Amino acid sequence: MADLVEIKGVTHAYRTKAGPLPVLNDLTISIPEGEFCAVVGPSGCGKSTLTRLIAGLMKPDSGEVWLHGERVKSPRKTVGMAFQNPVMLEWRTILENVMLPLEIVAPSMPRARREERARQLLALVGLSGFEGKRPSQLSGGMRQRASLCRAIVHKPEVLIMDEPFGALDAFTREDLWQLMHRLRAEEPFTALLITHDLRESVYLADEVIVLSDRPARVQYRMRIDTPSPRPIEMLYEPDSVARLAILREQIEIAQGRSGGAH
Amino acid sequence: MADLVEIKGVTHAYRTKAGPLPVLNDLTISIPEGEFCAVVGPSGCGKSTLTRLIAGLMKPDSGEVWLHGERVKSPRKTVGMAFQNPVMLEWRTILENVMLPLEIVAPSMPRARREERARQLLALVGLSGFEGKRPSQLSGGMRQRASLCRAIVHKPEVLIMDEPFGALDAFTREDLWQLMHRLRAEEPFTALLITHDLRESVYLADEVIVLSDRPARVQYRMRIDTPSPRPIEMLYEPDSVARLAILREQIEIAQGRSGGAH
Amino acid sequence: ETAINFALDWKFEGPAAPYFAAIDNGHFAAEGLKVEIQAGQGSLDAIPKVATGAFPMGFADMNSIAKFLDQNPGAPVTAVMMVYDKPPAAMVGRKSLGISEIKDIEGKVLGAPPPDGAWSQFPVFAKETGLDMSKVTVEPLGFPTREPMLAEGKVAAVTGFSFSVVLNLTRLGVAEDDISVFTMADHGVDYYGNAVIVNTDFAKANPEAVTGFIRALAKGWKDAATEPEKAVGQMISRTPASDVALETRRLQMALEGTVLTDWVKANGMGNVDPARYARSIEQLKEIYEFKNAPTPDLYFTDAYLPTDGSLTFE
Amino acid sequence: MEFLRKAAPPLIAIALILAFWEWLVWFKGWPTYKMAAPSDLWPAFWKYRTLFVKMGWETLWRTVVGLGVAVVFGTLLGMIMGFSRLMRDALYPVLVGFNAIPKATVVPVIALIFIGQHDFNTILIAFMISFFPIAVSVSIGLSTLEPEYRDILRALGASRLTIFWKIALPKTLPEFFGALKVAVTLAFIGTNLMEIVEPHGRGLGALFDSGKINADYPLMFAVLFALAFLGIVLFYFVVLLERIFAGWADRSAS
Amino acid sequence: MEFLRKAAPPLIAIALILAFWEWLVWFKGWPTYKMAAPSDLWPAFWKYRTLFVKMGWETLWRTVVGLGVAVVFGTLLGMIMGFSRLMRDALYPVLVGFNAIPKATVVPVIALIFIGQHDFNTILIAFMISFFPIAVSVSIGLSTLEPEYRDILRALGASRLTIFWKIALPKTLPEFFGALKVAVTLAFIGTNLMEIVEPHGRGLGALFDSGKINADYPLMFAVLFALAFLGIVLFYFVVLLERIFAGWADRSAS
Ligand SMILES: Nc1ncnc2c1ncn2[C@@H]1O[C@H](COP(=O)(O)OP(=O)(O)OP(=O)(O)O)[C@@H](O)[C@H]1O
Ligand SMILES: Nc1ncnc2c1ncn2[C@@H]1O[C@H](COP(=O)(O)OP(=O)(O)OP(=O)(O)O)[C@@H](O)[C@H]1O
Ligand SMILES: [Mg+2]
Ligand SMILES: [Mg+2]
Repeated sequence: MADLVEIKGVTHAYRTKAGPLPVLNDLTISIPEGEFCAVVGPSGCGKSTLTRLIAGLMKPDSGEVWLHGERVKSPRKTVGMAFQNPVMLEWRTILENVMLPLEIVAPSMPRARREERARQLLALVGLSGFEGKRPSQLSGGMRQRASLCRAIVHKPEVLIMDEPFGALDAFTREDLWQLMHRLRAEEPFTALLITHDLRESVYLADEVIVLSDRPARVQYRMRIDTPSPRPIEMLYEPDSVARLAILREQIEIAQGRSGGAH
Repeated sequence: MADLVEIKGVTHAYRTKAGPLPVLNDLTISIPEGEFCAVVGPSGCGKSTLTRLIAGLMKPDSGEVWLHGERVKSPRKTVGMAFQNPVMLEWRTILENVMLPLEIVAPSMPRARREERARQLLALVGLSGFEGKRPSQLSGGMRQRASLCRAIVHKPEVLIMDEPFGALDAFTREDLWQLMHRLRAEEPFTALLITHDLRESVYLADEVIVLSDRPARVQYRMRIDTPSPRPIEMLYEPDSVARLAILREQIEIAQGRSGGAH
Repeated sequence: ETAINFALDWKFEGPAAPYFAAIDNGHFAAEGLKVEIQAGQGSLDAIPKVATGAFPMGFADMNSIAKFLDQNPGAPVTAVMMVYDKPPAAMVGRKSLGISEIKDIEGKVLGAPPPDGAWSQFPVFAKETGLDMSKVTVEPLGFPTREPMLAEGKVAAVTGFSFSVVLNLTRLGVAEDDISVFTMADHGVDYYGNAVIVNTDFAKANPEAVTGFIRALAKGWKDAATEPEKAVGQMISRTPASDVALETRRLQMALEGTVLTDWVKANGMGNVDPARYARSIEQLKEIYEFKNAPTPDLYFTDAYLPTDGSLTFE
Repeated sequence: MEFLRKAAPPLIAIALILAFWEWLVWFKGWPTYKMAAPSDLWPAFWKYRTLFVKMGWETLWRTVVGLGVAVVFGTLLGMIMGFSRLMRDALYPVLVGFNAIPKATVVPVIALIFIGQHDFNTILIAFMISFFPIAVSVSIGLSTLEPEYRDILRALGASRLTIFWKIALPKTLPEFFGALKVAVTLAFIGTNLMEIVEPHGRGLGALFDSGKINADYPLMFAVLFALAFLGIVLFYFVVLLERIFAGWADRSAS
Repeated sequence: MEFLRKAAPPLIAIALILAFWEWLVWFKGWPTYKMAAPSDLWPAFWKYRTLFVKMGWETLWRTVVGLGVAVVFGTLLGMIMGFSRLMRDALYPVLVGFNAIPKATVVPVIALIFIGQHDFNTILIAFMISFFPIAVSVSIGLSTLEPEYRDILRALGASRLTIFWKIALPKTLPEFFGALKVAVTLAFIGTNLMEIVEPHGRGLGALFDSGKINADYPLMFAVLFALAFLGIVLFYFVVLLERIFAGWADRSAS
């Protein structure tokens, strides 16, 4: 059987005033069902573009994106997205924000059941008691947690996250990493995570993919077979430290610098 | 001789509608000339308050702040500040932004000399060629570098930094860490750095201070004697990994959680 | 029953009382007319309203009709009943400011609102009275400031309708015997004043209605002449914040100086004196450059005037 | 108590201004036809109190209806300009020009075209004078909508209409209310303009006019006061609506 | 080329509107005294071209002077309200009320108080009608100044005045220009209001009036066009100033 997400030889360029800007170059990635894939790469290499292609928000110039055995041509209900900016709708309460995808995807579901589902997820991420609050009354970390709930409330087949923890402080970030593992245990999903933080990728992913600078190709893959959930101490183990050092080196190559100290 | 920065038994509370909110509780810290001190602590414990007290932007309820043997009662020209938000003046070019403190502190200095000084600093942080650009044309990391230049352009005796790297991605952050060491080598300064990132504190500071939760007291101190400049690989050495584990535990105690995994 | 929307030249002031007298005393109803009166904003305001056909009838200045028909040849509008036989256009000065004679304005300041009807006739007035306009300083000013400026002595005289200016001046505390009025009609200006106008298409279709309207309105004027206070009272019920005494005075001044002239007493109201009418068109040429040759017959017609003697005053 | 604390500064300011005005008129010895003092106004208010209520209501309802039309039309126009850059480029200068034509000159033209339809004319002017800020703010609100907001729903396959209702419209509400605060005053001014320039005997403008005809200067000033008062009421009514429907945008509270 | 691409949409839009208007007048068979068609206007423009230039200039300079006064006064008032919360609470409702008084009613009063001083009166009305948005925007700009911005300079011991000049003032420029775009149109309307309601024979308003007196309807419509044109010119002049002095705030470029 084919993998859940398949990106086959995707090439894409933006049409800008200064001429076409090639962003993705014959990119091939596939993620089996239930796996967690992290993508790292230099800033501006095309990572966000990749997420938009998978979500069907854009069409690639050439190559194909397949989701669950179907070719992606337009947005589909089976995807959940979370961005670096949690993009909460400020005029809705947290609960209403989390319920939003259900209103689109399952308009016939009774409101009580939608609410139940949203409350249950909010409890899972430790936001019980904040359901009725407005996003502006929550801290950045809390908003991001709510945004993750919104991304998975409609049980998407794939969860796409574009630097969801980028703007958070180190402690909150680690909290949310642990939350990701707990969520995977509660309701398994397939995930693609874009990140700048190598520790994040090592702690969370089953496979880490390093992209080259623009136009992005796959430059390096690393499998991490430690089963989920993982203890946060894992990051301080020699094994992880070694992995981090390798990824660092790969990133520096991707960024076009010589490896090693400078 | 007394230390350059001396905070002696400082206690402070904010007057809020709901009554006084004690923030600092009999805090005593001193930083010898030329030393780099990092302060970590739970969110909202009073770290930013501390920086405002040292800068003379606020007066403590009780206790004293001394700078270079003089009691601080109002803002003084010998302090440089950098915030999490680089707070660039968008209507000025990068060069003009960096020159701003000189306009206040040394109004009689000829413009040519101010410019020379600013250019020289910008070159040091790798921003040559960007002097005439507007802040909005630069990336977050570049803006933060310029903000650091602005904080030290008037050769302050003390550099106070409140989470200056908080909003940056991991790679840029590490770049700037290395830059800090280079700056110290070029023009030595005394520094107080507020941070949420333990690795940052270990890599940069000669002394790391962990504050307790609000009202903040000093809960733990750690000296790090590795001489500056330090290679970034230092962070992956077992010594640093051990230090990080200790600091982690202290922070968790400060946050009121039990130490260890959860 | 024919409905007639009537476009007045001005607001509901004393001289408008006869319309309301005619309504409330049943004169229009007797002619089978249902009349509604609309306020206007100047002597020429009603002309386009009637020409477009939105109002079948209205009240406007003769000179303005001539100009309008010259600019818009063939527009379906004409005057059918002269009311202001002796237009109230005047120069009003103050004796205490040295204006006892017309000539006294030479060397002094004359205040004139540019869109004022009286001011537009001034060149003819000056010519007929031999004024040397090069010696008169003209100060353009706005209507609301005209009388206050004269009251404060900032100008020595102003142009305007005699009854408005005099009444406003006395309101501002100027003694009535200090005011000198020089009505242009008394000094060689032959212009006619405001007349009832009709949309000619409407008039052709409803000639009896027009005649009936004229007859009823004349009755209204007669009622107003005999019982001015009652007529004003009937008008005031439509503009609650008005002052009965003031408006009655205004109506009386209009009656005495403008409507019930000797010629009207002799010949009845509504018609024009052909010789004077011809002269007035000649005078108009002096202040207005006609695009086409003037056609006085198109500006006024007596075809709709009732011939049953209802226009005569005894 | 809380309310008192909030209401005190403006009330004191108004009292001070009135006192200064009274003093100025007294000091300069101005007659009422030049400038009436506040103390001259009470008799006028009292004498015409029923008229003030009646005329005030006339002015009010036409203003509100005109504003309502402006809201609908302005929002539609704003949507067109907000969603299409071409339409924005094309229509913006036209609207600026239209807006720059003093409505005092348009009033007679309108009155001529729709003769005798006073309610309609008045409402039309109130509408014409007030739709511009609404259209501009809605178009800016929509055109500056961050793509991420749209993408949340787009990624789920939502239709354009759904996106408009669930995201674009509520997101634009704060800008919309900002413009509405300007528009309500403009509509009010428009109503009065019609009432004064093209008198039809209704509304506070007509009361002002009759004060003018009768040289009743205290009445004229009293009407100006009534207008200011009504203007304040209308404005703060919109502020109230804003609190209710776009209160979430008020950061000062959180 | 670039310019052409930018100018095309509004020009085409204007052409379409004119064409529709011409068609409408033709189709309805309206006489010029009801509604003049665009084609009727050229003769009027040509015949009175010197008057248009002269009167246009009269209107223009009074508008600009009035706006200048509004800028100075509005900025000062905005500073007072921006720096003091008490003053803001006290003055805001007063200003709202003042702003809601239709200026058409204020014109005669002003003309009475400053009798005969036409330039002064006209400028005063242009000023009174346009200072409000400037004061409000400056006060909002100043009161929402982030404390960090102030602290950069405060930490160096800079004086309040220095902070105002180096930080608060430039930071408020974008809001200021936003308001100026509204104010310039208002000032223009104010000038014309004075010229029309209180005629003193100067400016485009007077030309409109003389068209009215002489039943020259094409001239009246031509003046409306000239007003719209001048309004557009003034508006885009402010846009130009904004580009120059607050261009840094335009994110769309970067
Ligand atoms: N709509 C667009 N039109 C033109 N160029 C674009 C567009 N969106 C992105 N780009 C450019 O394409 C390149 C890749 O953009 P993308 O956002 O995918 O990068 P990224 O890897 O997500 O970067 P980052 O790490 O900074 O988020 C960048 O150089 C960007 O400037
Ligand atoms: N001006 C103020 N008035 C009242 N309370 C304040 C004020 N400034 C800060 N506080 C409160 O004082 C406490 C300490 O604030 P401070 O900003 O010093 O914390 P911090 O340690 O810098 O937090 P963070 O890590 O989130 O930046 C917080 O609870 C905050 O809500
Ligand atoms: Mg990205
Ligand atoms: Mg802080």
